[in-house]
Amino acid sequence: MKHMTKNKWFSFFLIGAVMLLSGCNQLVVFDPKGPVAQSQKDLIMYSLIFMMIIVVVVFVLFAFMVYKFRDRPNRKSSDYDPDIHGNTMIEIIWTVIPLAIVIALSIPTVQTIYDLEKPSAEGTDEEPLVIYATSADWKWFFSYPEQNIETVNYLHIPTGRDIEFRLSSADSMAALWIPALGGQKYNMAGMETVLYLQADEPGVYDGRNSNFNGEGFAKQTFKVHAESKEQFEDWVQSIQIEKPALTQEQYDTLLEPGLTNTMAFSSTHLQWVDHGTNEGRDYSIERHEDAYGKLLHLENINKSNQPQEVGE
Amino acid sequence: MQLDEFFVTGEPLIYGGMVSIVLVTSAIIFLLTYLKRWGWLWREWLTTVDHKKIGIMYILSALAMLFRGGVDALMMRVQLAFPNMNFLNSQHYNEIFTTHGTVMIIFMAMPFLVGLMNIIVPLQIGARDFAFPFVNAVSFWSFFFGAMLFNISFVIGGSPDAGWTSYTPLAGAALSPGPGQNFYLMGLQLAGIGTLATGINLMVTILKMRAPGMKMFDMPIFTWSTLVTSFIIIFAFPILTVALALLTIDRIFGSQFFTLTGEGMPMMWANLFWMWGHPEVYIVILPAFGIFSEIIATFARKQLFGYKAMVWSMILIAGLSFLVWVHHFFTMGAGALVNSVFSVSTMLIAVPTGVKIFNWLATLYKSRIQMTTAMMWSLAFIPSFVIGGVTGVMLGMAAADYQFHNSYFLIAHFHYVLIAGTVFACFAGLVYWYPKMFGHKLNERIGKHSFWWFLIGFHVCFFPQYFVGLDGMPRRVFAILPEWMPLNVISTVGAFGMGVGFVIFVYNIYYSYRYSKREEKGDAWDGRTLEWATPTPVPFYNFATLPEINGRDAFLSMKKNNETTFDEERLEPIHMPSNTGQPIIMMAILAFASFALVFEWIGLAVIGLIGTLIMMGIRSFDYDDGYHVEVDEIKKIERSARGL
Amino acid sequence: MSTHELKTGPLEYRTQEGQMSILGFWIFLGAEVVLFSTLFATYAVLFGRTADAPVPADLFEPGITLVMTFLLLTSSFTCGLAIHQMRAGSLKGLITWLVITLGLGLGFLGFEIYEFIHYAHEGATLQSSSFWSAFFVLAGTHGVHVTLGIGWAVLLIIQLVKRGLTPVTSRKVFVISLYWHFLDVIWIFIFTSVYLIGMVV
Amino acid sequence: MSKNTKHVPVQHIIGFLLSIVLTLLAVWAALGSNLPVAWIIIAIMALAIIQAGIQLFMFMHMTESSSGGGHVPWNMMFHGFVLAAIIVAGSLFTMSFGFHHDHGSHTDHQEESSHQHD
Repeated sequence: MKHMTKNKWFSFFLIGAVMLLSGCNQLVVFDPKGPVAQSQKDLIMYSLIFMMIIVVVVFVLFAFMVYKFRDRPNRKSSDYDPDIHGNTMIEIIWTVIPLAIVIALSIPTVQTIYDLEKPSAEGTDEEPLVIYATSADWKWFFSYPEQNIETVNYLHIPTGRDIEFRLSSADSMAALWIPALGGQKYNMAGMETVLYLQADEPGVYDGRNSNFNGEGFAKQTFKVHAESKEQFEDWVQSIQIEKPALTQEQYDTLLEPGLTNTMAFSSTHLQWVDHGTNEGRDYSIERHEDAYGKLLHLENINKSNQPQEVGE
Repeated sequence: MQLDEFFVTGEPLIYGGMVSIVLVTSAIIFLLTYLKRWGWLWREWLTTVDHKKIGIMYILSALAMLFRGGVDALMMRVQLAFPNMNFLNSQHYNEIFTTHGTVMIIFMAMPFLVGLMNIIVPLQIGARDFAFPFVNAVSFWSFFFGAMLFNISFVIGGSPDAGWTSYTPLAGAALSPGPGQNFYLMGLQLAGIGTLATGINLMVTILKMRAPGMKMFDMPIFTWSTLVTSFIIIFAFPILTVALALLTIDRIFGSQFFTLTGEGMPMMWANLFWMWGHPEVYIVILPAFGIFSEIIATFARKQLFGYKAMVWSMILIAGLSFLVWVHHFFTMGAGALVNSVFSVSTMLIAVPTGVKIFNWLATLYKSRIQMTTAMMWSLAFIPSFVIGGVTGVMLGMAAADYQFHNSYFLIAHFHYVLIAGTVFACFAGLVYWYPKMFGHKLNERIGKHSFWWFLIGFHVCFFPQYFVGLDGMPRRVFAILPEWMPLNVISTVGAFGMGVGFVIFVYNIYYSYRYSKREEKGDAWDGRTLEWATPTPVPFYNFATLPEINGRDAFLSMKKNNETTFDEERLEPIHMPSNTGQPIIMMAILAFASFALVFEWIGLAVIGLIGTLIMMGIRSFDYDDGYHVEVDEIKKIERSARGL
Repeated sequence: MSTHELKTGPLEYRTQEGQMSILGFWIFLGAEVVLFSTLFATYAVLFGRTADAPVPADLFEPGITLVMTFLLLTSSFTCGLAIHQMRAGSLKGLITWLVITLGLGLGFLGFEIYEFIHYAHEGATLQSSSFWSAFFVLAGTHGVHVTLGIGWAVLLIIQLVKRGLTPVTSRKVFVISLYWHFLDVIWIFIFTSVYLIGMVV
Repeated sequence: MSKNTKHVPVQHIIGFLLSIVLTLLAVWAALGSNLPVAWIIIAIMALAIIQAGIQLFMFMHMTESSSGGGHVPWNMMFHGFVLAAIIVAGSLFTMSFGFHHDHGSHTDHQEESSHQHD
């Protein structure tokens, strides 16, 4: 039994290490597609080295202690000393070492925190592309003010250019998270938070609301289409030409809590409300006061609930 | 209000719950009547002010809550392993993870630990009872009724469904109308009052009722952890009280604190909630550290390494715990400066925690480890908790946290610290002190089965969640992407392993009750601290006499000097408080008022509040001084207990 | 343990129970500090968020708040005198000063209620905006504390009349005096950070 | 500290007079002086803290040795006020400061609206 204890721990640790090493290239956070996610991955990997060292040291010490000092017949009596009460030197050492590790982790952390609050250095040749990402129960509105277009539940971005997301919400608090491109930030009504992301590789990535906000939460997802600058321009043009303008009436209907398909419009809702401002914070609540208490009875296999990829 | 609005309808699982509630309740009523035990129940338990009995009631309630929270957890795991089976729909899933979190933290972890403190702390410091036995009973009943109020929500009115953090504006009246969220607010408020009172009670007890000669730095480490915990409770719980009250006023009386209208500030809720919520984490982890320290010292047959460092690191952790709350919402966009400050303060907590880990390892050095069940829980804690701890540091790095936040990485982290820390400690503490409470040990063989099932199940359940989190799986979703399936299935298997472990643990309680050898002496494990100096079962007055204490491990030196807690020369009458029905009645009335407030029946709520105030007035005029246990009776009790 | 009664010192400290109750109440006051500071924090964060309701500078009047402050400061002083009388062993003096204290407290409450009604007439209610919610709950919580204190003190006066000065009654009176002084401390901060700053900014 | 042997409660009278004076001083600083607003706030908060000290030390017998409480009352009040500072300052730090960002025309809506009444 006692022997098992040690082996069990050891095998756990081995399995963990193997899973970690083999899994690194598939897990989305460890497979960054842009500079923001890359810097976060670098930071995580850097911290992971320290953490692995700590874990190894503690596990080895632990296994040694439990194995060596377990109660068994014929133990050397010199191996038992019940009166050790402390040792100042060694205690100072194991206070200073964690402190040093914390300092070693703090410096790059603070650096990265500050770096993430501004556009990444790689995209300096162009001004960031501004996209207003507005969450409403349980859908996403993406407004491109420069291009004067708006999409619902899907997103197109050019590669190699910073995207400046201006996040807000029409009602409950949400968080915009595109793990392949970088970490998340909250969307809140009456406030505007800014998140810089950038895609280097073209591709289709998963994006979602990661902050629980009620019944439709699990379905509040979207696809991010990262494409070359030219393709992006073409796409913008096609939306501008082919899609209808968004009317306030239609927008108000869309705000009602529920799920919707993907859509696109050749104008944005910013012309009458910006939910990130103090004036826009109760826009949706005032219009749909009674709709928030209603249940969708959302089940997993009910296909009609799921956003459909249409109109692209 | 129509009956079908009052009761929750339309869910087969909930009908099942209703039926089982009715069945269990009628079975209990039948049994009590059949065995003519109503009077016994009232006299011995419901009106007791004895810290040992109150502690046992805490632990029993906590075990029941662990069962409830555990069933919630298994239901979630089933849904995530078989998302296409439609076991739970979205709404039901939301309710279940909300109640799982709330029940486990507020109604399981805390009362379990408070129960152990109740029983053990007065015994460890040589006290007759708590400083305020009446208040202790009030605390218990406020917790108990708070828990009942919260738990009844799933059959009456509907469960809360905004997560255990209950973030506004989602939890506000505009987005979550109906009584569900009110159950959360009133249930926590009621239990919170009791917790605050317990904190004050424990602090006064430890400061003023220590055995003669026992200095602060002679106190057993579990008592120290209790003192530090009570300090955190006293300074953190009022924040929760206010936060809950503000949201209640928002929801019921239409104020605008956390609303989207009237320039309210929903984020202020998160701020207040975590100002309490982070210290709360340490409220449930520090006593666990204390329990492990006691058990490791006992079964390593060696004194704790670096006692003073252990105490100071706990004090430091307590202080830091009030300075890190923002790490729960780094992603709120509070700016680089705020995030940097709180990132560094968060990581600093790793230093005193690391010191503790190394001190435990050093305690094992040159020891003689006895592999009892309690010791195995304690040993398993060290490596498991280290995994949770290092991932906690990673989460504390704000820039990286933008990727971890709201993902299963976070879920895995806090289950690693809360289960490996708190739950292991609850089991370890219960096994360790079981003979002191009930006069017999839990069966070791069955206990080890339950340990291995639970431990392996735990790692199988939560280790994969780190990876599925790094793969972008957010928390609180009832539907998942296909690529997350395999790890989720593994997780579910592990969760059921833990379930089996729990069932074996409960079976062990029954088995040991039937078959375990009764303890004849009080000192079941060759212990080091004063609680083992009393005979088993512990006399209701705890200690007949106490020798002058000098130094730590008081009982160890007593055994060396052939001293006991029964010195016939020095016997004196012992003053005891009388039992009283006031606490349960007072809190029942307050619970009635809270229930009325849940449904916004203001008139009834006011009546209930007035009733509570009247009860407090009655208490104020109550000059019952208790009674004295005479010397002859003490002699009789001690002689028979010690077999003299 | 209560059998070991001290023979000297203030009556309320002579028994172990008395000492523990008073110590417990000090600890409770520590919790109360945090409770009120949470309300202050909420008020500070929500400051200025008046939406369509009037702003505080238009409603707060120096006169009435100053009168309320003096009422409460004086009541704190008379409460101190009551304890002084108690320690001098004068039951009559104690009860007299306590009654004066309660009178002043009632006066304070009267002004506060008048003030709230006045604000409500001007369009500033609990519901009108987050700033006013914070104001009413902060000031109201203090007011509720004062109300409870008055009710509690009345019960104690009855007990004093019935039982005279004993270790138990004097302990109870001492505890409520702590409570009363503490409410004055809180009011000083409400007066300063709510009324004065509200009038200045 | 305890004055129970004397007949005139000198300490209470001094405390009372001091608190009246300090209150009037605060009112004058706030309404009568022409100091900058930031200075007024600092000054009157400092006066409030002094007044709180008067209540605690002169009225509430906080440091009485015969209470058997040792340093505990002082300790609890001290930590209570430290916590109060953390809660108030920390909330303002994280809740108001945070939402500034320096781009475009959309900055600080809530700041504007909250100060336009000033």
